[in-house]
Amino acid sequence: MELTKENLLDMYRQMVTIRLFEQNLMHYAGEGHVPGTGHVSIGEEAIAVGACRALAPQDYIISTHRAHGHLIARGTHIPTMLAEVFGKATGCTGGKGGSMHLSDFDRNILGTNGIVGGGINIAGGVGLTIKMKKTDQVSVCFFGDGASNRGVFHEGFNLASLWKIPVVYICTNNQYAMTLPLCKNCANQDISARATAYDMPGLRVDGTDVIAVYEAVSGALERARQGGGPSLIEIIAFRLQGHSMRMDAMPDGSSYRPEGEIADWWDNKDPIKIFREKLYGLGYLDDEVAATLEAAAKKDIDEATEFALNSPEPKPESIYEWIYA
Amino acid sequence: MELTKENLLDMYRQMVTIRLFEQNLMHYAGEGHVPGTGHVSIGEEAIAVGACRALAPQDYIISTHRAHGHLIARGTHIPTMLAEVFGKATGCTGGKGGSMHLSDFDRNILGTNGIVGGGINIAGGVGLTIKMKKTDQVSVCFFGDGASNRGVFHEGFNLASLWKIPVVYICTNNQYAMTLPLCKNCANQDISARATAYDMPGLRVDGTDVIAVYEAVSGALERARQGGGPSLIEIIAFRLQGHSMRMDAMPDGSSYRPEGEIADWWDNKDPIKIFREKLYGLGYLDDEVAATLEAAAKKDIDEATEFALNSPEPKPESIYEWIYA
Amino acid sequence: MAQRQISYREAVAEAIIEEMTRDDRVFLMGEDIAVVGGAFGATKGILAAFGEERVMDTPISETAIVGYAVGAAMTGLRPVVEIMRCDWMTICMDEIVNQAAKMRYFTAGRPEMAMVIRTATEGGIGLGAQHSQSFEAWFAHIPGLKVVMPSTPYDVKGLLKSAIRDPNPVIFMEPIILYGTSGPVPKEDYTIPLGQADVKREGKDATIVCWGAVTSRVMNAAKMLADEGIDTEVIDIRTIRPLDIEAILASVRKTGRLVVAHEANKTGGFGAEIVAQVQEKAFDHLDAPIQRVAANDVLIPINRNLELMVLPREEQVIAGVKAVL
Amino acid sequence: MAQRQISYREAVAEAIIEEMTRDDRVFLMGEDIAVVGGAFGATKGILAAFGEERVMDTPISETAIVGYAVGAAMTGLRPVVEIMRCDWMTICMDEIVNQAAKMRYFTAGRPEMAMVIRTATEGGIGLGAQHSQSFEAWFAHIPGLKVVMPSTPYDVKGLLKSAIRDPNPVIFMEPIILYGTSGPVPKEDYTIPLGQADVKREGKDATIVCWGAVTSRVMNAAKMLADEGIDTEVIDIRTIRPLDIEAILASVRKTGRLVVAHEANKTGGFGAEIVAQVQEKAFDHLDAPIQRVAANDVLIPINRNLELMVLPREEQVIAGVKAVL
Ligand SMILES: Cc1ncc(C[n+]2csc(CCOP(=O)(O)OP(=O)(O)O)c2C)c(N)n1
Ligand SMILES: Cc1ncc(C[n+]2csc(CCOP(=O)(O)OP(=O)(O)O)c2C)c(N)n1
Ligand SMILES: [Mg+2]
Ligand SMILES: [Mg+2]
Repeated sequence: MELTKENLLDMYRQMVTIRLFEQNLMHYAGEGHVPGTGHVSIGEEAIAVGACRALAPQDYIISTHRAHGHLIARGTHIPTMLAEVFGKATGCTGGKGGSMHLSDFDRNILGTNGIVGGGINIAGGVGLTIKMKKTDQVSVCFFGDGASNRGVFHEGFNLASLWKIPVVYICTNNQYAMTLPLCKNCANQDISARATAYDMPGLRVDGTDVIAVYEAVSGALERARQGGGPSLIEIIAFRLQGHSMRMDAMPDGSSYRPEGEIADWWDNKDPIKIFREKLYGLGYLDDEVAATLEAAAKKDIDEATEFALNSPEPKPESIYEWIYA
Repeated sequence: MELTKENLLDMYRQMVTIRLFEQNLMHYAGEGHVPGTGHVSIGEEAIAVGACRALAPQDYIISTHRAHGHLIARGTHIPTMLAEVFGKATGCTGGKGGSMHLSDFDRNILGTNGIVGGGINIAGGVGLTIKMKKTDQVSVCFFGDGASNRGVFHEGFNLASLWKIPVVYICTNNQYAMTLPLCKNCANQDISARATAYDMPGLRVDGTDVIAVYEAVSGALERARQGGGPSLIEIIAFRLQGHSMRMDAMPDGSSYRPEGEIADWWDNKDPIKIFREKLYGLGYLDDEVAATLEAAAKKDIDEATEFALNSPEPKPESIYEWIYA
Repeated sequence: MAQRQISYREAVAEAIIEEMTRDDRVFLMGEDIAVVGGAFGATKGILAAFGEERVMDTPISETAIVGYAVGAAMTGLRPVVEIMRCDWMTICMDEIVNQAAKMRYFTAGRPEMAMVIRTATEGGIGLGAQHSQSFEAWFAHIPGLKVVMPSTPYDVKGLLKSAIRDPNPVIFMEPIILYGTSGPVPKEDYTIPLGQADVKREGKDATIVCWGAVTSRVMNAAKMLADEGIDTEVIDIRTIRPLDIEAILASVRKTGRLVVAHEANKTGGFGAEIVAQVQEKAFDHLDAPIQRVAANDVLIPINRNLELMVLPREEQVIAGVKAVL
Repeated sequence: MAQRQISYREAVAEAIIEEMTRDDRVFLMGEDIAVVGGAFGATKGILAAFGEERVMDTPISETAIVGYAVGAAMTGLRPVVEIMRCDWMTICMDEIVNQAAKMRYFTAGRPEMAMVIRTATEGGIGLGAQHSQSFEAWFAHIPGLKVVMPSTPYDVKGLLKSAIRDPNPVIFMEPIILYGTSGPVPKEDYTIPLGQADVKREGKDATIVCWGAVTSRVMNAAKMLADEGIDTEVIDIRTIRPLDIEAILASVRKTGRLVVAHEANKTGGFGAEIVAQVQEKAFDHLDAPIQRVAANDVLIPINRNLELMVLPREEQVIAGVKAVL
């Protein structure tokens, strides 16, 4: 499907919303509103928005610890999400899961995961359901470059390809696994090349280009829907923040990064800036429209914040909930 | 190193010894002398002998549940090995480990393993010691096609390649993992192709050709010794028996194999027969020499059997041994 | 008419077949379970009855087997998967403990997590220290899991059917040595509720609580004790979690004396939990310290005599009972 | 002169540095341990002191981290590896339980298996149900392993040094919430033997046995009870396996009353083992049923209030003591 001007502007708005959501979150984390930690995806917004735009409503998502963008791009109710990250009763997990355990079954977002790579096999199982029930769905699995070195990557991929399971594996290669740079992480830094080991297609895409992401994911979804089995899409991204809000708060929480890298990436690799320039170039966006879209995004975030801040604490007896059916 | 006539004849003798050891074992298993089970490597003798012939004495071996051949090819004291498989006090593990837990530290055989793939990471760690101590050794790791789908394959290979660890990974692809044929096992049936995922060389060798095995392993050892890091050698083999003596004893323990496959493989893929013909062709072997070598092999096995049968049971208090240092 | 007698393994297969017939969301996957019907024959005939869409042999990928089951369960199927040996549950503990047991919680109770992980457990057939362990104590420690270990063909049929119908993840442990044992099993549909102990013998002098393969040895011991005029009550808990503590307490209040017998290693075994609960809740009824009878805190040797010595036998059960009298 | 005060995390680093200085076979590997000094800062400065040949950041490959350590230990090195969180020990249980704990046995006691697996354990910082578990009960169930969990900076230095010198695999658990706590720690070399409990407070009315982070809350509770005229003895076992049961029994013989407190989930926790042993060996000294104080049998929520409610606090300890009086 060709993306219309309206689509593109809406995608821009979504990217801005994700950015604002996370910048706002960092602010409130600093003020002590976030128990534990949270992992922002600043710099990776084009991946969430490009990929989710390609999905059909019936498709499933399984995601990671760095998932706010995936939920927002899919249209999740933002106040419920923020309330969860704040640990409030109105959160999607009743304030018990936090940033790493979000889900939205109404939008087929089956969950994020605190175990790196923990979703890879689960996504395969979701795909197995689709295959067995013969529905027109695809299971989409997000994970990171760091996760690509876990054994589950290997076991999950081999089985999915062997059984021609409809899964699209999206590896957000943001070039860091916590503090480990890619060169100390992957013996072959071309993660997409691993797909051949499982006889599945492997693609590499620029994660600052939301349209390229959309197109690559659309193709893989189509292939999966036609019974062609899984694909691996490696998307190169640029982590514009530290690993987590907890680590960002540590005095030398970013000491492992080459000097100037973050500033350089902000200048040259910010997907929102890049998309904004593209939209200006296409004549789709001008200062006025941009201001309107950004204001709409800000309003959503402000409302979510108000909701989350004013939400009640979970009830004590809720600790016993959802353990056994 | 070029293999001399003497080398080749000795390799033939070793292959015959392995074959006789295991046929003898199957006989005694039938008579109830083998607790638990054991996995014979009939059809895979060229791999054990070709690979071990290439090793230097200081090199280490880590092996699998199907390891009798690897030990015999390395020169392990056969009576001690057989006694172990019989569960006798004189066995290399005091009769407590059995066929799946053999070792011979005097020959740097660090152990076999009952967990499929269990040795892969251990072999990496052995290689790490070599690298850290800067010795002129290589760690050699045997495993099967079935093991190649375990997560440890992925994690262990990536790390070994990343750190340029001196390991030679030898995958005996005997085309079955217990009852699972290769086509239901590996999405990409070319296991050697997986090496590219880790930026290491991957080779494929005919496991009925003992000289080809020797050469491939020699090359990989050399590369590892020079600091070039790990290699993967996939060796195609033909399992001429069932998975295990336990399963062979079950009425339909081989029902999963295509009709005629075993007979066909015995006719056309028996590495001993093939090597024997080659040696005849080279004029190195004739009926008389063959008879002498085979008699020598038989004598070794007969002596080992006598030793194992007459060895004492382990002492009760031995159950407490070797648990803590 | 005499009641029909079938083996434990036949009862397993029968339970699965009945449940697969009843509910087409139930399916099987695992290593070697389809074509040959399982390494221990417990799924024989099921492929023939339901076809390979619902009965799937997998590669040796324990994390994928369980991880895929989690994904399938979350999307409405009811996987019954097999991990061939309990010892290898070690490989997929993340999938069991961090995923299966927690997914309802992390998704605010939205999905059912109906999945069963069957595994052959305990020792007794000479397979050694990596093939004879029983980790019910680990699983029982995890909120979100149920744990079952039936000791008779009758119990295994009724409990496996309940486990398959249960909306929670159930670890279903089948003592390997029991597969060949026979007993009366009704042909018709019946279930035994999870969490219900069974008084296998009534008595008044002392209570013996047990589960798994040791149960039959406990029953033998009870007979031998009866010959000496000691009348023991034998309670097979059958389900480890949830534990039917009321049944145990009722018996202890009557007898005032308790022995707990299991086959797993003594230290840290689930026997300790039973002791802890009983001494807390029936302190004033206890006339003697509770005794535990379990495997020695050693590794399981393959040698037959040593293995018999390590595992708890009639002799130790009798000694345990005499110690509490 | 006042004794030097350092933090728990500094004490960890100091112990490692002293042992690496003393023995050049000791080396470190783990995720994010080198360049930034660990996700929780406990290995800060070690890379600078010893260089990257002995302090290695690894990919996210928990099975390789432990599996490589096994191979390195078998060949004479003394790896001290880190699994960032105890929750992820689930991923490498095969390497811990079937390999590390059993390798001496399978190799007839030939190698030393000197290796330490350090891990941050327990909860208390809002990280939720996949980042707050503590599995000491699992490890304590396994012959071949030692298990240590120190509660003070003094103890952690002395015990970690002993663990590194121990020829057996040691699971070394560091409660995450303690890293920032400070206490007196001698600058010089000292060790505390594994398997020796510490009487942290003497008293005559009741004994409280504990370990890990709950210890400081137990000490607070003891003070509050003292204000009410109740004089408790607090024993920090420090080592879970081997357990210093004699120290516990000596105290119970004196007080006649026992409470066991730990932070792991109650059911199946190691507290049960202590109860089982004490009631067996000191039955006649017990004046009341032993009470256990532990986490509720639920998952750990991220919400701060809920988390505090689930984990055992002073209040529960006091109630436990009052229940035994
Ligand atoms: C199995 C496991 N190991 C380690 C961690 C700690 N951890 C959390 S996020 C992370 C880095 C993940 O890297 P990547 O997969 O590239 O995702 P990114 O954080 O870059 O989005 C690590 C090591 C974890 N949560 N789970
Ligand atoms: C982790 C694990 N899973 C399953 C098994 C059971 N098992 C023993 S051998 C075997 C097949 C192994 O196949 P392969 O690696 O090809 O070796 P082969 O037996 O063909 O030599 C299986 C499934 C095991 N021992 N360990
Ligand atoms: Mg990353
Ligand atoms: Mg094979």
